[in-house]
Amino acid sequence: MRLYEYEAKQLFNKYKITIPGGRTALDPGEALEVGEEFGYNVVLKAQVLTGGRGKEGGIKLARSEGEVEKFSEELFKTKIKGYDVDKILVDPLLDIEKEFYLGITIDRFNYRLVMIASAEGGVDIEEVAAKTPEKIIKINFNMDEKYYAFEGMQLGKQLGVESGKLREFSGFCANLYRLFTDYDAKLMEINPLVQLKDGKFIAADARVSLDDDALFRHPDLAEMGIEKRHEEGELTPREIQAREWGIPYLDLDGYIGMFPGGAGFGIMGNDFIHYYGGKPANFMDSGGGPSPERLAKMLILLDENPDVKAIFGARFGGISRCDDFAKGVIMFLKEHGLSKPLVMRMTGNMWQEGVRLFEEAKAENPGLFERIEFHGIETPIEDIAKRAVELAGEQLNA
Amino acid sequence: MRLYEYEAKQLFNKYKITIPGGRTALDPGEALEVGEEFGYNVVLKAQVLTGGRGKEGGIKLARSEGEVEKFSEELFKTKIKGYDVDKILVDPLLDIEKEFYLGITIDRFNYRLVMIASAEGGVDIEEVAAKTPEKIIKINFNMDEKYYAFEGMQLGKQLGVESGKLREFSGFCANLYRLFTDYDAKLMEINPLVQLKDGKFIAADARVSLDDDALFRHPDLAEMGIEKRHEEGELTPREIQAREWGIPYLDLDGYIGMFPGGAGFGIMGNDFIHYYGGKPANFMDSGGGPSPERLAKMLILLDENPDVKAIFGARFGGISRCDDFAKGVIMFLKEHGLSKPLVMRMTGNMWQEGVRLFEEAKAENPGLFERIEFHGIETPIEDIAKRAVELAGEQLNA
Amino acid sequence: MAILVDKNSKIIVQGITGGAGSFHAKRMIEYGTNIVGGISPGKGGQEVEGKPVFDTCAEAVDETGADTSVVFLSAKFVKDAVIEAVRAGIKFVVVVPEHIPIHDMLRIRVEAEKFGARVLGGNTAGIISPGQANLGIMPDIAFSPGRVGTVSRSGSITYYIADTLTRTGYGETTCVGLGGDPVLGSTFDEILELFEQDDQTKAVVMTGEIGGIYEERAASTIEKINTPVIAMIGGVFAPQGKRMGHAGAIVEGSMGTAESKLKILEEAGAHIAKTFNDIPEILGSLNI
Amino acid sequence: MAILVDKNSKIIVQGITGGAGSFHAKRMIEYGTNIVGGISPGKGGQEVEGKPVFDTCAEAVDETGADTSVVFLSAKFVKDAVIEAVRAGIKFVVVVPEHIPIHDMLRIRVEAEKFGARVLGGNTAGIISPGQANLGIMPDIAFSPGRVGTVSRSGSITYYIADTLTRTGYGETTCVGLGGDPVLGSTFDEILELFEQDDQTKAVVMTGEIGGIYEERAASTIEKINTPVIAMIGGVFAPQGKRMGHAGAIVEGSMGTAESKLKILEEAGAHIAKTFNDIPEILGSLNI
Repeated sequence: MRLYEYEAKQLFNKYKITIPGGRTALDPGEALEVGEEFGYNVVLKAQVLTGGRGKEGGIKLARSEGEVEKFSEELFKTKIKGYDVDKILVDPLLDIEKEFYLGITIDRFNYRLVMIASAEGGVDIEEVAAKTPEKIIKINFNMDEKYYAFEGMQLGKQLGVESGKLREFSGFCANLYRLFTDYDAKLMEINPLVQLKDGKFIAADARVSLDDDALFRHPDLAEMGIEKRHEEGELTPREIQAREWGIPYLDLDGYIGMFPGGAGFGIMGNDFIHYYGGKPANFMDSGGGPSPERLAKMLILLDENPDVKAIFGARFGGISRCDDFAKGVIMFLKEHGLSKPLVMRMTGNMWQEGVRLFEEAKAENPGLFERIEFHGIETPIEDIAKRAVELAGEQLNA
Repeated sequence: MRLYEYEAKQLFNKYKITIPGGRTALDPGEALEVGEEFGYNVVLKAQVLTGGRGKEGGIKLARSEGEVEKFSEELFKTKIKGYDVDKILVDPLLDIEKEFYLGITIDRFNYRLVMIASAEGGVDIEEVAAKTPEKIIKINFNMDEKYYAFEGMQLGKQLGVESGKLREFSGFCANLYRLFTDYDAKLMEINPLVQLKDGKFIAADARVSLDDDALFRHPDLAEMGIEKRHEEGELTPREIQAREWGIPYLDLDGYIGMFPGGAGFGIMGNDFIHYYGGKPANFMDSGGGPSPERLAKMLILLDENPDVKAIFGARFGGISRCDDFAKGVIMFLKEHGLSKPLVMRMTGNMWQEGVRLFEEAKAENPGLFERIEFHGIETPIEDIAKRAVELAGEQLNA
Repeated sequence: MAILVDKNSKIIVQGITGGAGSFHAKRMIEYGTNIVGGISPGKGGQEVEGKPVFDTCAEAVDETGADTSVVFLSAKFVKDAVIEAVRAGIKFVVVVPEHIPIHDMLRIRVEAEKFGARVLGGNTAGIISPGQANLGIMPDIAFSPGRVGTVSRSGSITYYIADTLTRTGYGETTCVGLGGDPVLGSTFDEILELFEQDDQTKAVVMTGEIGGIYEERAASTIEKINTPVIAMIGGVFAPQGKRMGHAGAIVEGSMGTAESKLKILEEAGAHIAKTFNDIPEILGSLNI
Repeated sequence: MAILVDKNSKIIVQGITGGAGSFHAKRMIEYGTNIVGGISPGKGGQEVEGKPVFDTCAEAVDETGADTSVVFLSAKFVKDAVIEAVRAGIKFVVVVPEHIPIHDMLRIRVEAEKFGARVLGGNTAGIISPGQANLGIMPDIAFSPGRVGTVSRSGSITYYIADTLTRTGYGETTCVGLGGDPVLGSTFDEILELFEQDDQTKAVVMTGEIGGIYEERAASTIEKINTPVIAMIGGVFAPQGKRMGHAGAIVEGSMGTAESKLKILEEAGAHIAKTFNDIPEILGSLNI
């Protein structure tokens, strides 16, 4: 979960990581109020959950009352990579001597935490890393290792921090490291970490991503007003509906409704449709062991999408059981009804039971099943994909 | 630093280690008040900084108002291994199902923490360890290791804790371990750790010793009313004086004043005096690099002791410099004067300067030095010890 | 032969008294997997599917000689459970639950290394050595004993590939699900090395997808080993996903697209399959 | 020859800009000890006694090739300083300050072991290889190059023994002060093993005292090694001290009296000295 800059700075403040100390504004009037506090020498920063905000015009320096008003009005009208600007952070301008980059992240391959720093701060750090890798300094930590002050001093030394300021710099690193481990962070970046003319260090910017799967350990975040959230930009109405139902779903620009089991085959099944000349209308992940209700909702998303011409269904019962799958399909057929052709394959755990449920329901009401082509393990999944492309083609040409 | 039981229980309470929940009393009246709260079914426990309190009559069960009054009056008059009883802890009687022993201490040889437990609680655990070592269970921890709940469960299992109570027992161990590491403890013991008839675990007793050298990390102890203290029993007036002056000093029953440098030679020098037929009047440790003022005070302690017939002095300047040593002796001679014969040896760091200072002072006032026999590196320390025994003998026989 | 689990593995189920634990314990036992007991702290002494339940792993290891564990617990209990297992002497732990906190996985891996143990998952469908042992949630129907190994991050992909290998008569030695969580206990390269040491595994099918970091890192292992590797990567037509900020890019390199992953793997000597049906064709062309 | 330090040791002083650090740096240099620099975070670039001051150990190791350190800092800074040193590649650290928190010493020892480093102290007078290097606070006057090693918990005892060995012409290879704190970075047995490996050390004088736990543990090493060991224990006439509760007794065994320590050491083959003067007599009887 990515935090807004102002939220990240709240956490920084809690961990004694110095921040500029501005406030957020919800409209230009509030921005003017905050601006006045700092003598109208401020930076106005759009609070959006995406990087590259600066290049998109999301950060403005204002040096007069007029500029604060004008720029904040502009910002609230801007859209940054699809995100509306609902809030801006108004920070005082800093008396900058030098800018550094400081970050911590996880090295997933070596199972370590990595602290990353560069004396080239305030610029595109990836470019620095690509062109002059020697300007990037890394320190690795095992999860069971403490952070010691000397490590930050060594880092500061390599960055060219003057001797008399090494302790302070190291303290800064220590606090960031402690914050990272205490809050199950995935990423923390300060770019730039500013050294002021008076020698002090201050986090001019703040980027923090926490591990969604560990939020249960941090109930205090909610107390701080930092709520669990999703990170996408603008959603389609169907994506919003899917999220409300708790279904990972993404609209694509094709016409074959994808109803596969499992995230892995969700991605690969879409490739298959392309290989056979079709275009998927969506990504969808049923998650582990979905309930019949949830499966029914997944089918509703596809059936109600006017772009969808045919539906590709696949279920290999693992943790998800075929009987539950069959129940979900039957529930959908009974309560909603199927308006598109559906070709599907079902096998795996409890497949016999799934087949039995289908047969019972069909015996009871054959009409429900008239648009369904049903296959078991004997048919390769590629054939199902081909057939879905065929069925959709028939509809498109009809 | 050993804590009083009631202080240890304060810490336990802070760490969610269940305690009986009684209160302390400063006189029998207060004991009656607390006793009333618990229906006069209480245990009265003398708060003294020594073990084996029970055998000395420092713990009484009282089951009526009369008994609370009578026993608490008795307790306040008792002396336990030289300690006055100024305070008693009045705890409610517990509904005991089973008693365990649980402790944590440091294995100094293997550089680990050790958790120790036994199903034989409430008894002399050293006797259990000696006679039936198989009844003592130990778990080792490296300093960089976390405590995991399963460790406490394994321990509980070995102690015969029923399955349904293992989680609670493990939580108990976890809290104790966390307290131990958070507070730089040297020793924590709960004997007995009581399992109540309703299955809950409770620390009926509490023994905690913290590392004096780490108290600077725990300013909150003072806020809790737990002040730094010394642990000795009754002190002689001279020992009290020495403590006020910050000098490690112990009265012995001999007649040779011991003024050696360093704790190591302090102990061995006393042996030497014995080997040559004398008896030391004291132990004394000058500590590392004592100031002249402190050295002068050390000599005052010896000179003013009427039992001391002669003084044995030794200084091998290491971190303590001979010039400082000489200054201290001269300060003593000038400001106080020496009434006993003193034989001493001085060598080591800055010995030339020390000798020069002595010679200057002697040239100025030879009378000051008339009872001093002074030696340098050329004389073995054994000869100094022999001479001190001789000199004391002369005085004793005079 | 097989890797990691076979008919001699002595397996415990951590969380055996829970819903998923008991359901899959039954399935695993029915398959013939040598489940010797289960763990459920506080429920020691009970039985599930005729197998003894223990309070602690140490007891289970003492009394059954268990060497392998499969975990069915809520994500938040997984860290302690795995560390308990490896400290008790378990050498292979299969972590089925998903959404394990990342910091927990890092610590799990560090602890497992200390004790010389291997961890699979989290969010894995498990591992199966057909005809010998099935650990996790994989459906038996797809699998048959044979001569090709598979390793994939995804359970469903594993089923389809095994299904294909079974249908075309190759069968499988062992099918390994690495798991779908962002940080995994084992990686492609490690599993490939194990297959290399298994005489009966004549080829390995490795399936990855966009977004992960582990596929590229397998390239140097593919170059090194003799066993032929058939590689599939899902997401050729998927839009580029998000990545973990600049620091992530610096540490992990730029996030591979399906194409770049396929290129790296092909250059390392892997044979590329596009659909499952390509796999038996490639195996045939390699005379396997 | 010598153990642990000699004329080739490259030594840094941690805390060189402090009062004790600079005073003893000067003394050590005057003795001929190969001090190559000092550490004082925030004071990098300065000089003390003509030696460069660095902000970090890593720099000092890089620029001077330092392999040894002597620490003159307040007790509360010692843990970080020692861990910095060993992580920077320093292999031997002498901790002069006293009153190091016990938990810090435990962690120091664990870290030092991880990095293959040895720590002496805290509360040690240091170590001297006469004529080659003097690390710590020991007075030069007592020492002369020779053929007997010494190891003691106490600085003052070390001086007296060296004084005796010097006066009687034996001289010393290396004199080691283990330190007076309750938990020590190195123990008697470890130092005895080092002396055993030193050809020039013909005998070792080991001095302990009541109250410690390390003397008894040296017995098995004394049995094992060929170098004769002369043992002295102080406190034969001292009253029994206090011990660390029941748990302490269970872990450490009952606290040895001087007599019991002497008995154990004598049974292990040590020659017992009562006074310093006994030492040359015993050496003579051993034809050393």
